[in-house]
Amino acid sequence: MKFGVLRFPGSCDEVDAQLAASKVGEAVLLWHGDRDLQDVDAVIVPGGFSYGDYLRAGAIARFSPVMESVVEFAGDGGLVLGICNGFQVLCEAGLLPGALLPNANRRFTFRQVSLEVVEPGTSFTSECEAGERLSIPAKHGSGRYYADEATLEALEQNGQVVLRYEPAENFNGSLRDIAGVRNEAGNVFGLMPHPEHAVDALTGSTDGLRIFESMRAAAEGAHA
Amino acid sequence: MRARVLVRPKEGILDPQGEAVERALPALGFGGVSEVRIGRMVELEIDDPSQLEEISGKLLANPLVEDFEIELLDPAAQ
Amino acid sequence: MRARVLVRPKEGILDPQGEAVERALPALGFGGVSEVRIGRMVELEIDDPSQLEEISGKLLANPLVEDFEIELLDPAAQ
Amino acid sequence: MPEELPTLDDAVALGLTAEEYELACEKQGRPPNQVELAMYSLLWSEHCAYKHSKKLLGTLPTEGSAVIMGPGENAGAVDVGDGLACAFKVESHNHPSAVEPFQGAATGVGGILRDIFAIGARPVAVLDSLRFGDVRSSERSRYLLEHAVAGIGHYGNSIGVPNIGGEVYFEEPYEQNCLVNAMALGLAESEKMIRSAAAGVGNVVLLYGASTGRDGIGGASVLASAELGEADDSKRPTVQVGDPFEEKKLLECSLELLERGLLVSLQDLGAAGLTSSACEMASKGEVGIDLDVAKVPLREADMEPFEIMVSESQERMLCIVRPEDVEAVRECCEKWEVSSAAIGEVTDSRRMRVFSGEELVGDMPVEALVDDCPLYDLAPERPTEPLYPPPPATVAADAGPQETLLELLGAPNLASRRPLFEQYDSIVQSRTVRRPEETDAAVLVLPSGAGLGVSIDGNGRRVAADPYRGAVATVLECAANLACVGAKPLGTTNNLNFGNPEKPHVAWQLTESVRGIGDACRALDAPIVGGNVSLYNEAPSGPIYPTPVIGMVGLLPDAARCGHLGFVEEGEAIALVGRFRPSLAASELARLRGEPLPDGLPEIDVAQVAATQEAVREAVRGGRISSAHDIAEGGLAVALAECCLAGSIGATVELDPEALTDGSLDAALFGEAPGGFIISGHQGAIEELAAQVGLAVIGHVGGEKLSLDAGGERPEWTLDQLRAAHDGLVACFP
Ligand SMILES: Nc1ncnc2c1ncn2[C@@H]1O[C@H](COP(=O)(O)OP(=O)(O)O)[C@@H](O)[C@H]1O
Ligand SMILES: [Mg+2]
Repeated sequence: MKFGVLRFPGSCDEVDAQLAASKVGEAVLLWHGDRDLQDVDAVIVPGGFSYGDYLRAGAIARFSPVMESVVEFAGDGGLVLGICNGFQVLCEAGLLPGALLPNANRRFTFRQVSLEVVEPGTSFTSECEAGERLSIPAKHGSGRYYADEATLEALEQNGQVVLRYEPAENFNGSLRDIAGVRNEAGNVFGLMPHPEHAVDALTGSTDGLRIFESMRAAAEGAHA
Repeated sequence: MRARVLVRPKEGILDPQGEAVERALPALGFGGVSEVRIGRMVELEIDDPSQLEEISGKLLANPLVEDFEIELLDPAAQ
Repeated sequence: MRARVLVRPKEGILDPQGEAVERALPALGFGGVSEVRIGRMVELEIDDPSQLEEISGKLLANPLVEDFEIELLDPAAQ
Repeated sequence: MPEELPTLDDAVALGLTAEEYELACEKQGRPPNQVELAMYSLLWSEHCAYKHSKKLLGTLPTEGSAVIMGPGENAGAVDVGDGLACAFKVESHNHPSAVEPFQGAATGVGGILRDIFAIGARPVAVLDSLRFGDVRSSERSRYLLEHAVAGIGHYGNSIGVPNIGGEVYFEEPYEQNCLVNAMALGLAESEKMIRSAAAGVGNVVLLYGASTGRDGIGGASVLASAELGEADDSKRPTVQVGDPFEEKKLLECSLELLERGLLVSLQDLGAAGLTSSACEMASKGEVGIDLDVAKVPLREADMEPFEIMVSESQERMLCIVRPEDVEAVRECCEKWEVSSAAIGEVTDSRRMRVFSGEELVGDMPVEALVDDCPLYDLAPERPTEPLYPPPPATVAADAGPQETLLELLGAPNLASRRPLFEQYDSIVQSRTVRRPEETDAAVLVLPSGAGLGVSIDGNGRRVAADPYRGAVATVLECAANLACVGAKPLGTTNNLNFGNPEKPHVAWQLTESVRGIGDACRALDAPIVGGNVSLYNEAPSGPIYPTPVIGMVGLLPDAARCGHLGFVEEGEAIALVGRFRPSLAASELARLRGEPLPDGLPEIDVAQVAATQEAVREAVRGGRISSAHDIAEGGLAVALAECCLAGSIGATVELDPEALTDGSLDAALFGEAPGGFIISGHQGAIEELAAQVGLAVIGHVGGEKLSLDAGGERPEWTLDQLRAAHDGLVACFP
């Protein structure tokens, strides 16, 4: 299993994501200016502040050459995980529905949050149980998930709402407490909290590892 | 040519920044202010203003959540 | 009355956002854009527009690094 | 070059004294021109020349077995094993933050990070130390707090360096002069670190990073030639705006250049911009440098040579490159989307020559600029009158312990810092073993599995009461914090925030404090490897509290063993460790009661405190105890409450005030002194520890309440009550 982690100018958590992914497989960094995805089995669009988050989080990064390849890769059914800024980039790129707006509390906020696994059957949560709670840190300034009512309804109907904040922990004001969504095809998933920062008991919880393990299971299933 | 693009949150979308300003005003002694909405303003020099629509829709604003308005600025008026 | 306050980085003050957008544009296929400056736009309903000057200087803009401009909006034109 | 030479008046307006101006004329053999005067005035400023502190700094201990780089470079560094060095330094950005707190604090973080990667270390952490006026009564202080914290968060979060700790205090003497100090740490392979001395005649001087604008040229604008007169004042902004995105690229680019061995030497541009960086590099390398300001990439077209030389535009670096490597350096810069320009050359002239194209616009001996600034002796005098008025009283002197503990926990100086640190990313880079409020010192895990402990501390009120002992206590508190996570000090950095040193009583505070820092660092074998000095923090009402801020770095063999400050397990014993002799003198409670500062603090037995710290450190490292917390502001009762809150578990404690003090219950519960720790663990382990260090078992962990039995009083508090009180700062961040 080979993960590719994108690196934009201004990415911050790309090495963390690489470290986390390398616990379940091989992980390489993919430079924003290169179109070659190096035959990876899954792409991670990491957190941080690509292009300083100037204008809007993710707005500039989505135009980078590597993103053209990622859009193609996703179109062919490749697994794509967007974390935090990566989630924002995927929304801006149209790979995921909705948008991430500035936090309702108007501040960058770092907090360990508890997430409900709404959809355990996905390629990103197959190692979780329905209703299970994952303890994972969140840290962002623009994490308020927004989509119009019709889209939200459709997301719920199609099982695209994968993770929700415990209602009391939804500090960013996301609609319907949405913390993570997938696309209709199920191969692209974005979430605001940082599973790559929850893969080692020494530095926090290990609940985030389940996301990466699920991806490995999905990728290996696809190969088999 | 100098141009200005005004980007504002779409109606119905919560604007916490605007709300905070609205809440802060009475304490500073300013009453009678309401419906505060905060958006972005981009000003630029552009050779071909016909590109502005595309630049705005693709980059400067996210049409899902924002509306934009283009103003061409008369250099004389500046 | 509806009013708009445009807030922009003072001349000479670094505008990292504007610079980042300017550098990004050519790669998106938009050439010929320069002097990009990014600011804020505040729109509001105000009973007494004569207060706007003070509100802008105190709350909406940071006069050390930003200039502001007030526009009163004719409701008919909206 | 404008024909008209600047005058003595211009020199004075730039901050030089008449004597200094004469000396500059003498060094030049003629009156300096515009560019030269601008450069002399900056390099001979307090900030660059340490005119009033250099002699004192020379008394600090700077040598030790772990020291790899001492003071004199952009940052100091200590050996942390396995061929790795930890670089660290603290720096102030007080004045810019008082003017514009968001940008001032943000660029403060940006500046200290550049110092770290300027020696080739990857920044791995930021800490911050803040002082404001009383946020309860001062709206301006609330504004400064809110925006400075936002600025620190903005820069660190965006660039991806975790903020792992800090401290903030609120006292009236900082009302007009807030303090914003930032500390950064970096890691480097010891062998790959780089110095700033220019070398190699004929080598190229290359500037890379952001373009140069009129940022921060403030004072020097008196030199503007007539064409750009008063009407254009608005064109001369003094506020520097930080761009963390630019710095992130600069950082990655710099580290790649070093990794590939393309640089001879490297220096960041900080205060006094190109002037200071180029002259320092030339001075350290004992060479000359020719610069051409026409080659400097500008943000604004019409800048004059002197403006380019003094601009403090952020996010720029200067390096020396062998001619054959220039191409490769520029390619690397392009890859990182960082602009670069060859702007000069290393010469053997030992002169700093500034050209504007063909024209020579400044020509000065490097030695005169860097080494010949006059140094001044301080004239310290112990004040005979109190320097600071007592703070307003907010707690009645006869309030009982029940109420007093809640008042203390909610006081701005003691309340939970959660509303601040929640605005900081403390975990990026995946090294953070303990998050804020989990331990007294921050802990990062190293590749070897060892832990790096870091603490930053200062207590201006206690230093004001007794500059020598207060400074000793500050250093000891840093070491105590390290002991609580099992870390042994390796090295220290310091930031001396004081008032006007030309005033005898400030000179006395400064002299005594530096003596205290030196003695304590010697006793702990934690030498000073770097620091910063910020003087003239004065308002018409007087100086700030003398505020030496100490940052200390230590090592623990196994990061997994760093423990917690919070109580852990129901039924475990609680012990008070150390010969703890608390007193209310200059304590937080005395402050809340509006008491004047005492003239002096009780004597400190440094050896005794150090021995206690060692015992605690060994117990933590050995995994023999469950929790450790040092007793600091607010005393024993506050420390116990913090242990309960951090562990979300109660405690029952019995105390004999007579054993600690002359019998005063208030002093026993809320008095302060170095050398006391609260630990918890299995009864057996605690008893074993008692054989090595003085300790008294005072209670046990458990339940939902903190219950005390002391001197006939039996106050108790539910955890919810304690928590509600502890949230006292939340209101400052609406
Ligand atoms: N209080 C101090 N204690 C020890 N060293 C200090 C102190 N203040 C400054 N220094 C040292 O003096 C040198 C110059 O400091 P500074 O002007 O802050 O450098 P920079 O411009 O790189 O930030 C540095 O090596 C610094 O560590
Ligand atoms: Mg430096």
